[in-house]
Amino acid sequence: MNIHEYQAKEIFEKFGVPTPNSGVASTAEEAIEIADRIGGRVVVKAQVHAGGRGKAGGVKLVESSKQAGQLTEELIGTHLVTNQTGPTGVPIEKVMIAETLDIKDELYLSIVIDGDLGAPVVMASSEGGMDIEEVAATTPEKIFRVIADPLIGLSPYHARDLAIALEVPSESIRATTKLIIDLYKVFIENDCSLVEVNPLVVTKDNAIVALDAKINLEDDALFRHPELANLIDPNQLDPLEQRAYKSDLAYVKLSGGRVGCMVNGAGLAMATMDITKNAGADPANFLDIGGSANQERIEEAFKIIVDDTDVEIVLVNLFAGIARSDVVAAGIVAAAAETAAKMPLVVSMRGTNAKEGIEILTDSDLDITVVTDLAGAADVLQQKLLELERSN
Amino acid sequence: MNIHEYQAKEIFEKFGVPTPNSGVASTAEEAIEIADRIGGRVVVKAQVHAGGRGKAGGVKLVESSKQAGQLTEELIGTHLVTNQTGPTGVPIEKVMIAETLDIKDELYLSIVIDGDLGAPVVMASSEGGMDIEEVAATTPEKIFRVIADPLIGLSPYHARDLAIALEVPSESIRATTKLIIDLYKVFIENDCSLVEVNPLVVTKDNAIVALDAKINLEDDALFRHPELANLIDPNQLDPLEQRAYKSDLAYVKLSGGRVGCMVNGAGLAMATMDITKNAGADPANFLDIGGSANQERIEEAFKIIVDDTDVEIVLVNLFAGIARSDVVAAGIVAAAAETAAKMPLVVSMRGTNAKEGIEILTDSDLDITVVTDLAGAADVLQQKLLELERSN
Amino acid sequence: MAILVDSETRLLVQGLGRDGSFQASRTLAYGTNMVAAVHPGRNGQKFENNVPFFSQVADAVDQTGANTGIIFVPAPFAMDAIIEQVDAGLELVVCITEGVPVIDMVKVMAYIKDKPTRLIGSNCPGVLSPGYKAKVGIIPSNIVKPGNVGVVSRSGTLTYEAIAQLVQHGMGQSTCVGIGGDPVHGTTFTDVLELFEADKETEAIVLIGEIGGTREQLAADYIKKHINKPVVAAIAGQSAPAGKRMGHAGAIITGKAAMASEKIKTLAEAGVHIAESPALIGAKMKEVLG
Amino acid sequence: MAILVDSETRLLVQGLGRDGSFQASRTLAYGTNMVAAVHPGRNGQKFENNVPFFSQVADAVDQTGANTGIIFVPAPFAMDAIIEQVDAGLELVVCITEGVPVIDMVKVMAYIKDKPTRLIGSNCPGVLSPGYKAKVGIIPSNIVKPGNVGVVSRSGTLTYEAIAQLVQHGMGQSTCVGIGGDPVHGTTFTDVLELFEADKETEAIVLIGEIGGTREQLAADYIKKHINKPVVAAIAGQSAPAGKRMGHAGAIITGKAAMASEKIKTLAEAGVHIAESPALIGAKMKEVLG
Repeated sequence: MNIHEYQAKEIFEKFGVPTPNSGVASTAEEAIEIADRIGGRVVVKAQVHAGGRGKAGGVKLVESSKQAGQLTEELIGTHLVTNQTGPTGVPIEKVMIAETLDIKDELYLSIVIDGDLGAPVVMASSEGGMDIEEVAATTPEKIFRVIADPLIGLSPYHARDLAIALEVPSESIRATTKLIIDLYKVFIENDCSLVEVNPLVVTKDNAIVALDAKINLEDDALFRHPELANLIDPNQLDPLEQRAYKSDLAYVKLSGGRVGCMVNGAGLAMATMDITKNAGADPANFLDIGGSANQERIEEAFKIIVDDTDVEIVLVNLFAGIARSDVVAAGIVAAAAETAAKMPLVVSMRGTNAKEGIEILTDSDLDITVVTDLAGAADVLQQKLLELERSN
Repeated sequence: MNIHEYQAKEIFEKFGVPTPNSGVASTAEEAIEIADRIGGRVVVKAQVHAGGRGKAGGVKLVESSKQAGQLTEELIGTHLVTNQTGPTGVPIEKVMIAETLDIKDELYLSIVIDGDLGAPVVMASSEGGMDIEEVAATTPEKIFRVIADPLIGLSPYHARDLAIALEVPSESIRATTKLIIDLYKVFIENDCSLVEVNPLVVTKDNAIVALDAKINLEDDALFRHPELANLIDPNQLDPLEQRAYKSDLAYVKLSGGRVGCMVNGAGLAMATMDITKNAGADPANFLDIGGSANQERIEEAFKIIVDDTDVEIVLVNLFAGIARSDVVAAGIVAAAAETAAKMPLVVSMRGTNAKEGIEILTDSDLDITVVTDLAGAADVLQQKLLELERSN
Repeated sequence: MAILVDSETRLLVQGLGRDGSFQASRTLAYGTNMVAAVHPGRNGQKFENNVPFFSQVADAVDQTGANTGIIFVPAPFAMDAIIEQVDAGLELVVCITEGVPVIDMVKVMAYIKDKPTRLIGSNCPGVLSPGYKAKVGIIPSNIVKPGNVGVVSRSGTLTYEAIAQLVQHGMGQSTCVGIGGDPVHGTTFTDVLELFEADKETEAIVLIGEIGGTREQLAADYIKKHINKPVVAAIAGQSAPAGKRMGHAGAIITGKAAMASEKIKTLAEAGVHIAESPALIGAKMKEVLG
Repeated sequence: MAILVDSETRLLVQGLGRDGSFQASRTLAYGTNMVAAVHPGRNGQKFENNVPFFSQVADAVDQTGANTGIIFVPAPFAMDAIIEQVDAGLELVVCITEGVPVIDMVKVMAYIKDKPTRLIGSNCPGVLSPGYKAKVGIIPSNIVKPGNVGVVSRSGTLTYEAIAQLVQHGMGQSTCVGIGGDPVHGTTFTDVLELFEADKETEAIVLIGEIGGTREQLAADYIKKHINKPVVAAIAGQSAPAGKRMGHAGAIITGKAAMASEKIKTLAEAGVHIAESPALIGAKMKEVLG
């Protein structure tokens, strides 16, 4: 789960991590008040769940509180389109007004769990402010990493090693060490899947400050943190993703495709997308109904798929273990009756009650082609797509 | 470090452990107010750092808030003498006024670190309200223990195992499990050396409540908990122990002895006491000056020893490694000059600057017998004690 | 012989809520030797009038000689259940539970590192050896067929897909193992490959990987060095865009090595037969076995 | 040969504050082969114009081949220093620091359980082998004498006492080991007894125990089964009252087994020669060795 920068910053502060003086505004008046308190010259940062804000014009330096107010008014209510958002972008409902610092050096720091190592890893780089994947690709020697012991946690000496590797001024080593230890606490005590500070800055007077604050929370651990679960901002999601989120369905929108995919299980979801691609078309989305969805959730799932205007054909690929095929089929038929979209369906249905499910579908008046396996699905899909292209 | 029951109770509550409704009073008025709030019939408990309060009259049930006020007035300002205090007892400066519960069953629960196992151990017994050492001696089968993993912590299933072993009502198993897990958190997160609840009660309506709350904090870990270090109540210490505490000296008062012992190192302290006993006399106290005491602390150490009115002779046994013998000798001479007590000293001084130290002592006008080893000290001590007895 | 579960399996089931009970009934109906059930507050009762309930795993193991455990308890309690089963000395523990916090699995893996228990999962479909009617998990028993192909997969439903394709092409399975889709999981591809290589009833191996992590590369390395039996592999997620989370946590591309194309390349270099599409697993194995 | 420290010792010192520097100077003066010093912010300097400083233990070990570490850092940082030295692969780590929180030592012991490093301490005087001028700790070097008696003790100053009594009676030491007075400590009596038994230069062993815990009983059991060399033991705290904390955490009587009389009884039954008073350790050893 994503949270906003200003929310992550509050968590940082609770754990003693130094951050710039700042405030959150959703009106020009609020922005002016905060900027006045800070001292006029401030940075205005759009609060959206997307990276690449700076290049997209979502982060700007202004010279006065008046300008801060003007910029806030310009930003609030618009959508920011970055290289990490879709073409419609994400809505800006709040901005952060933050003090500017005299920066001597920009560093990078992040904490994730490395699944293969089975341990949290703290990554640091002297190349702050840049895209870390790019640094990893071009100058990997500038990335330093330490592995925390899964049970003991991050040893302070590891944090100090990173501070030394980052070549911070010697008088800043202690503060940097403490900041890394505190960020590790943020990561562990809030069950994060990512804590990232980019840039972490060394100021002219050798203070270490987290100029940015990014936290992703682990969805599976939110039950331990009801107060964090409340931080969710559904408005940052695509409308269809919002609907899927509300129905607890795993829906992913993909750009450039035409095939809507309904599946059960993440592996089968990916396999289904792969055969879709092999069939010469790109998936427009995929929706995983999971193990034990009831008819209402199936109906909503189907509607979400077809409400995606990119979708021209639907591929249903079900291998029911816990799920029941007949329930899924009934859900699809009911949903299709309610939607205007009368598009062709290619259906592979196996496992629990598959026969009954297929009967329900074939008995309906939907445009359905039933196949018995993945290979067959690929063939029929290819054929159907050709038909669609011819008819266009 | 000991803290009061009411302080421990506050910590319990912070961690979600159910405790009786209560308040702390140091005047009759306060007691009446609290008792009125609770509902009249209350228990008045003297807040002192000593076990055995009940038998000593420090815990009493009263039927009205008026009686609670009267009893409070009687107790406050007096000293409570229990089987765990010296003959002068400990001062009562506060009482806890607590609600009474309808008790169905009394249990026992404690958490300590077992040094030999190198792990925290949770101990429980169905025999609550009794001296646990006695239960261990007479009915050991009624004591259950689980060992927490040093790094993972106490597994919830372990807590549930204890709840089952205690044979709490089946509807109370979940609450008991949670209470044990929460008490374990109290133990770990506050760096306790002991958490003890005796009795832990099952009420008539199957609630689980910590009727008592005992916490000993680990001195060595107090640096991590400045807020807990502030809970110390020096008034509960013997006046000489208070002075030692202030000078960071390890002083222990023992009852029935005549020999004051000044040593460096705990092992040597015990060995010194042993030879004192072998010489036919019991130690009145021992004071460990530790590794690197300066002259001021040595002076205070010597004064504490001789200000103990039980002391008739002083044995100094020093094997200086980090400590310097000459500094110790100078401190003793300076202190002796300031005190009225002109008692014989038996001195063994070895290690760093021992020669210089012995010279300082022998050049003084103190009644000093210098010996060169432990065996010699024992012989001289025996002889000196005989002389003392003859002269009495 | 098969691997992991067979006629020696004495199964303990923990967590018999709605889904757990449903799956346990099917496991029992299939013929698995289920000897104990553990669920709080049901001590003394019997599951399906047959399997005794206990409150504590250690107690159940003591009294029934269970050697294998399966866990259906909800995610918040899964770590505790795994530790309880490990502490009770079970040889094999299969955790079906989905949604276990990653940090819990990190701790569990550190905890069991030097212990004799083998853990499969969390978030996995478990293990099934058709020749022995031994099912410890949720793989549908009506799709399997006794035979000589070992199946190992990170994905649940894709395991079923592979099994179905094998059966469709006339091939049965020695043992099917779903190792689970979470980024941190107990038994890995390499562990299962080692077992299949040593198993006399396994003649060939299907390995189904997916994007994310580098476990497939480790498997490729192991295959190159230690596996003499033919291996057919499919990697799901060739069309997945980088950085998107594809349903479960394991399926996220976090670097070049995590991409399907990289995994396929490494496996092919290790002599593994690649099923170009997840639809062609059965056909490829048929081709390999001739 | 001696045990633990000898001519092969290459010592790294960590924590050169006031006390640490004082002790390190004496260690160096005695002749110990000190190869590295670790203290933050002094990288590039030299301790006593002789021993290079480093900021990181791993770096120091890489560059100097240190195999033994000693820790003088303040108690709040001791756990981290131990883990840093263990992670750097030192064979022997001696932690002198007093006042390390018990829970820190509990964690450290769990952490190093399966690692090759041997830890002595915390809160101990360390190790000294007089025949090799090898001192890793704070035992005063002017009181020791090369010889054939091995000394192992929980108490610091009482170790010195025993050494002095041995010298007084004409006996030298192979190695003196102070294992530390904290309730949780790295190397135990049993570990050191095993080393002394295997050491050709050790002919007899002095064991100095105290009240608290049951380590002396475990030692007695081990002596009975595995030790053929004569052992003289003294137990401090015979006159200590139950429940009173006697200056350091280890010295608290917590049960019958923790009492001096019980320990003496068990040791005597294991064939150990008991020094009835701590003043008679040397005399007893003289008597035993004839």
